[in-house]
Amino acid sequence: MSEAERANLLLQIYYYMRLTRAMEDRTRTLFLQGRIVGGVYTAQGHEATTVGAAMTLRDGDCIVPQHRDLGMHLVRGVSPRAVMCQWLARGNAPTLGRDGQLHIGDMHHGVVPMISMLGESLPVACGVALVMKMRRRSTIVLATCGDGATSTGAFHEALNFAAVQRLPVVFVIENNGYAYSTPTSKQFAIEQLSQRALAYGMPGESVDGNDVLAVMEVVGRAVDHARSGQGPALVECRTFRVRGHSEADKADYVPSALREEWLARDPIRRFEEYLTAQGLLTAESRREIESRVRAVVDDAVAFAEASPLPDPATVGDYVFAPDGPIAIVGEPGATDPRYVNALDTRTGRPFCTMSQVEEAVTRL
Amino acid sequence: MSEAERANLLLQIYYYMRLTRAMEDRTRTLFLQGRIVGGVYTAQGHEATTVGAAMTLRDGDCIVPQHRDLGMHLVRGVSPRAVMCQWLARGNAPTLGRDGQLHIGDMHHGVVPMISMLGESLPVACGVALVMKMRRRSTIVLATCGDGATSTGAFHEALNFAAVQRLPVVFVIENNGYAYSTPTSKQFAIEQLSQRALAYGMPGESVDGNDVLAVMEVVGRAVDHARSGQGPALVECRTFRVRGHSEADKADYVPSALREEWLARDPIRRFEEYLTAQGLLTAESRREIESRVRAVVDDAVAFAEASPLPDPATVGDYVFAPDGPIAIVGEPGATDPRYVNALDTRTGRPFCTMSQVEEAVTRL
Amino acid sequence: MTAVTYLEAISQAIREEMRRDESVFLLGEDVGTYGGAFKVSAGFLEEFGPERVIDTPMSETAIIGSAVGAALMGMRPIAEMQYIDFITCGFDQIVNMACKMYWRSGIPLPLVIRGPTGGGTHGGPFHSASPEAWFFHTPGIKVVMPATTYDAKGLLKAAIRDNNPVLYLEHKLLYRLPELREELPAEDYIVPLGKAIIRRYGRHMTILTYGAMVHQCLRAAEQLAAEDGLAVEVVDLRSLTPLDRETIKESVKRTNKVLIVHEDTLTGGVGAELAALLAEELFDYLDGPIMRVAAPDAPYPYAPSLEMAYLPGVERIVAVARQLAAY
Amino acid sequence: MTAVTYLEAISQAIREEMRRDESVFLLGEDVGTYGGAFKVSAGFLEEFGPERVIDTPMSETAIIGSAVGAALMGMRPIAEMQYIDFITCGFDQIVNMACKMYWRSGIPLPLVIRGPTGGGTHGGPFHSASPEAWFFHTPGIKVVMPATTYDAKGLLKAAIRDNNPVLYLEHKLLYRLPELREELPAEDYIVPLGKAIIRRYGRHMTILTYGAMVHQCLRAAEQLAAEDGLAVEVVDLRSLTPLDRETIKESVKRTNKVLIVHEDTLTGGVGAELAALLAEELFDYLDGPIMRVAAPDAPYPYAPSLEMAYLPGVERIVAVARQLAAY
Ligand SMILES: Cc1ncc(C[n+]2csc(CCOP(=O)(O)OP(=O)(O)O)c2C)c(N)n1
Ligand SMILES: Cc1ncc(C[n+]2csc(CCOP(=O)(O)OP(=O)(O)O)c2C)c(N)n1
Ligand SMILES: [Mg+2]
Ligand SMILES: [Mg+2]
Repeated sequence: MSEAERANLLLQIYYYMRLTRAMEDRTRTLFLQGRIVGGVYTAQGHEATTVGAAMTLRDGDCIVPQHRDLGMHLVRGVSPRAVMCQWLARGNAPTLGRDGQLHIGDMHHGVVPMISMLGESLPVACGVALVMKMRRRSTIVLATCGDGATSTGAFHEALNFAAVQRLPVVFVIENNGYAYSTPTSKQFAIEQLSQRALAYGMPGESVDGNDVLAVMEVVGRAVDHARSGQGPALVECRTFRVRGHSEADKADYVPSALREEWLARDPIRRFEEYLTAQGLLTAESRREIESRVRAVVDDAVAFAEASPLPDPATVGDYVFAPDGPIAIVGEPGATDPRYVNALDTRTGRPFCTMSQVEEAVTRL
Repeated sequence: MSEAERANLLLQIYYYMRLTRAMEDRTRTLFLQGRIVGGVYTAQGHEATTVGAAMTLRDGDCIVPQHRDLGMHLVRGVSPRAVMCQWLARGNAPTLGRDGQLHIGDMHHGVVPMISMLGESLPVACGVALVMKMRRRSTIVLATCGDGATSTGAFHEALNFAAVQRLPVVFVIENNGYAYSTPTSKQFAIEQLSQRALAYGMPGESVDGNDVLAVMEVVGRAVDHARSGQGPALVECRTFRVRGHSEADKADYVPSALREEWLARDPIRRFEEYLTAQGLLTAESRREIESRVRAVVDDAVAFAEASPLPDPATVGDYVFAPDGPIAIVGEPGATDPRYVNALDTRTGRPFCTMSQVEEAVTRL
Repeated sequence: MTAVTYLEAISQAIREEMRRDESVFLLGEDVGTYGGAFKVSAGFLEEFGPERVIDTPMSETAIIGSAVGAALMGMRPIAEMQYIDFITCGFDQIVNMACKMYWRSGIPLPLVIRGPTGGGTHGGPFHSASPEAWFFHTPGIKVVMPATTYDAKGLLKAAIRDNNPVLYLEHKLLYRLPELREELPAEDYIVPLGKAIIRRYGRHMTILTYGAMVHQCLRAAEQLAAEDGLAVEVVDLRSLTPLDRETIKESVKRTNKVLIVHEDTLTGGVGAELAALLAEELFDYLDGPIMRVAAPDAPYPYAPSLEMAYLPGVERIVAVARQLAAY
Repeated sequence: MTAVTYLEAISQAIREEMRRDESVFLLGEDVGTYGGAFKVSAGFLEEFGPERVIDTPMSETAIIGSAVGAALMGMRPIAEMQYIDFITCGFDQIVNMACKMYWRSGIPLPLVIRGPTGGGTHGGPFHSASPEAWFFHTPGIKVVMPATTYDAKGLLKAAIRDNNPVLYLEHKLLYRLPELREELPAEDYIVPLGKAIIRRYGRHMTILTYGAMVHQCLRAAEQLAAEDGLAVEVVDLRSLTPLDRETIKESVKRTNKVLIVHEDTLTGGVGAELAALLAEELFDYLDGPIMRVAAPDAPYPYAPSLEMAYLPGVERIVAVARQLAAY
């Protein structure tokens, strides 16, 4: 990579971290205004982990993100408009208003939709990776979960199955100190969750989850391992949930000194300082990025607010998919509209989590 | 322990190993004669593990055995008659003919009844241990599972919960090389299942599961650890399933050289050789033990065959327990018949898994 | 004495039972320090300590399995599911371990599994479950669903004192509903499991319902009385298992027409059994088809506009009741 | 051409679909080297190799979850439960992950979960499950249960080609039953999901049934014809979801009396919905109560004497049918 390319890449990372934060700040505002109903989960402080991990991926790779992984969605090209339509439960949201939050996905772009039952996405990640292995691809799956989800049976079954089958999957644990109000000391009796790798025979590493370059390096190593056909790997990103579990949670169970300590390690500020010290981020470029971020967020919110609500008459619809041929995702021609999984057959339109439809606004 | 006590103990161990084998041999005969219907699981080659592990326990301890743990049942005082009534599905069997195999238990004697869903007993073991901890007892729980069951989500949730809560429970994995037809190489990607302990922050050891004294030493160490309040421990007993998964399985998927190798390490013969070399087992004492074993088995089968079949008129009964006070098991007075869990309220009689009713025949 | 909410009644029931009986304890995710996601156990940790108010890891199988183990020992554990939706992650422990235990072994299993159920709170497809039908169909577990503050307390106390697994389904929409505030008796009381209650008498038709739908049905009954002069009887089942077949049948024998209403999806729901029971045993008494109002056979939707259309409401109940009355 | 067993028909269906379509593969415990606990996949590993016939660890959640992941990618996985009883250990993957996927995301999930169901083989409480009612009540999964060799093959092929999760319940008592041997068409065929079949025509009453009970009902119908001169129609539902409401209703419109028979326990079983459907939509056509014969509300017992009493048999069906006929 040339100097210029590297500078570009670093600014792109910075952009995504800022965009993630800004999207969540706006989401919070919408929630406080009563415009989003139901639970709102944000991830201030996770940006180095989510953006850094996703930056290690290539075309054809797949993410299996969880509820705090907006950064991954954005890096992988999920549209801010789609995200805001989803939060505002619009009829043109990826789930057509059926589901909320970041429960969205689109296999042609390598995003598996999560469910609320945490941990349960990890076996699904194995299935995606199994197909990549069967089809002799050099793609991989990046699947995440929280510290809390590591206590589920699904976590164990998935990691073990991936190890036995040598599946190309990287498991990233976002250890943010708490599962809701439950501190890690009440969740497991080990120091680092990367030690779990020892139980499965896969490499495991822990990394400072607030240092985006460190995350990229360590997750990147795990991704290389998986891509090379050597099987799965585990990475623990150690970060902190500096806000409440949801936006309705004041989180007064978190010792304020601890929260302060982690606020001081804010990943975006740290990266800003680094970029500034390296001479890559100037006051001007920062302003430019900020205005781009704001434009994207404004556009997304405006688009979502102008979008229709779901039609109540459809409440009993879409329970079963129609008949017809199914394409193997990622093979040539897989998006030919004759396939039942090429377009969203609920609407007859392309799956709408992805940004190419609005390239001009949202891409760097 | 004096020399004589030690000699006695060793012969007692030998007796239980022989009794276990003989009970299973007879069970197989009954199966082949068509007198037992349904699946029959035996455990030739496991006797050092099952008997050795159970010998480390004391009054008030509890076992949570699985399908190949007849040896544990017998050491802990489960009646051979009850076992045979169970195999022959008699109306006076511990399950009154409702269930088969070794799916029997009696909390007043510290035996938790298993279900077929392997792994699922381990969380239950945690609950028993939780009560021991709450009640400040110095008793412990010994819970077992096969190599196969280590792949279940329940295994993981139980070990993790036990570790976090520092529960007095010892997990014993009986690694017999196969889960049905599936060799360990298709089940996990680590060398020794005791490595799983590293994922939970508990001590883990592997031991030759065909060496009864080694098993007693290593499981004994884990039991001491748990009893001392330091929390759970894991032991892998490495043994082999030298017969089929069930008596209906010819197991031709097991390489014969491998089976031969393990047959040569038969735990009973090994222990016999040791006892003989130590001058503890003479031809005469061996004959004496053999005839005692045969008497017990004959008695159990005769008793079971003379027992009534379940009454079909009761087929809809016993779905719910009656009202009334419940005793905390193990507290003084807990077997006072006014408690709903003191006697088996289905029959109004004492729980019938235990041998005191037939002490003369079955105890050393 | 002050009027308390449905949620406070639940909280009182657990607290009083924990004070009364040292074998009662609570375990689940965030039940201790946090006092539970809905604050049902706020203050419990302080009063009872960490051995009787146990914050667990996110492990539904371990939570329910540990409760089973403790119940085997004669304790009376209460296992909280943070939302009842997550019960699917401990399903095997319930249907195979707990439900068959006494029947197989003679060992009673005094165990309560409880958690917030139902919709109307914008919870979406994973935080709005009505899981009763799965367990209603499974022998060996009692299933109760209180509709009022009085019942919330009395049924929970009865559930805790019962010697069997009991699934206690609290409706989260009712937790803090001001209209449900009630002054509760100062003295200890229970509402026995297996007893329905007639919430409103009437001779023209019987509505069989339970849970939050009781209130929709009562409102519908009022409207039908005011606008149509119909006297509609509303039976709140309260317990699904054991089912109070007597009260149901007596009511239908008097009214000869039946409308069944539940929030859960229609096909194979609890209402199907109620209809089947009556179509078999009270055929001669029926003066019209047995009608059902329930959610459509689709998952629970998130968007408020869809949620409104999904949930059975007064309007639909009234419309169907009119059809039935006109039959 | 030789007559094959019900089990061979299942085996043929999978093999032919795997040959026809490279996206079809099989995973589960002992399905490879061993060829499955019942030898359904004997020889498959040799023919298709270890990537399409995958021996998994004992991890039902991983098995079903991986199948979901593969289906998301456009594959058509077949996940075997060694006994269907173990499906409870992967319950959440089915009801929350698989059943809601297309509805939420628009991504179809062409996935079959199959395994040996039912009793009569001395399997006891954990190897005799009839789990259909749980899934029949859950929107988003199709549920089929073949009673004949022809249907076993045709329904499985249709299930594999379907673009939705399908629970295919094979009855293990029928696996090798000599009377069920049948010559199957040489050419490819399917039995469409959602179509019931009338196995025997008659004008005096309709028996609605499915699975192994079809054969008990046919025997009962013969006896009733011979001894009572009754013409009993027997409808084999074959699919529970989608349910063939048309065929059911047409039959009942002709016979005006209904007996429902299933092996699963009574309360809240599939039969309840059938009764409710008819009591609502065909009330005017009914000339008698809707009767049900099913297992008692207790777990499945092991001892043969209990098992015999537990399972609905010809005798009970005949007795209840006579009562109904006399009504
Ligand atoms: C299987 C399951 N049980 C319970 C819950 C309820 N719940 C929602 S979030 C949460 C804590 C999650 O903690 P963690 O995995 O660390 O993720 P974080 O929210 O900290 O990012 C819990 C218990 C759930 N979502 N899934
Ligand atoms: C949860 C679950 N899934 C599947 C089965 C079917 N099954 C019965 S025994 C067995 C293998 C068990 O292997 P292991 O745990 O090693 O015990 P072993 O029989 O070797 O002693 C399997 C897969 C089961 N009993 N439980
Ligand atoms: Mg966390
Ligand atoms: Mg084994």
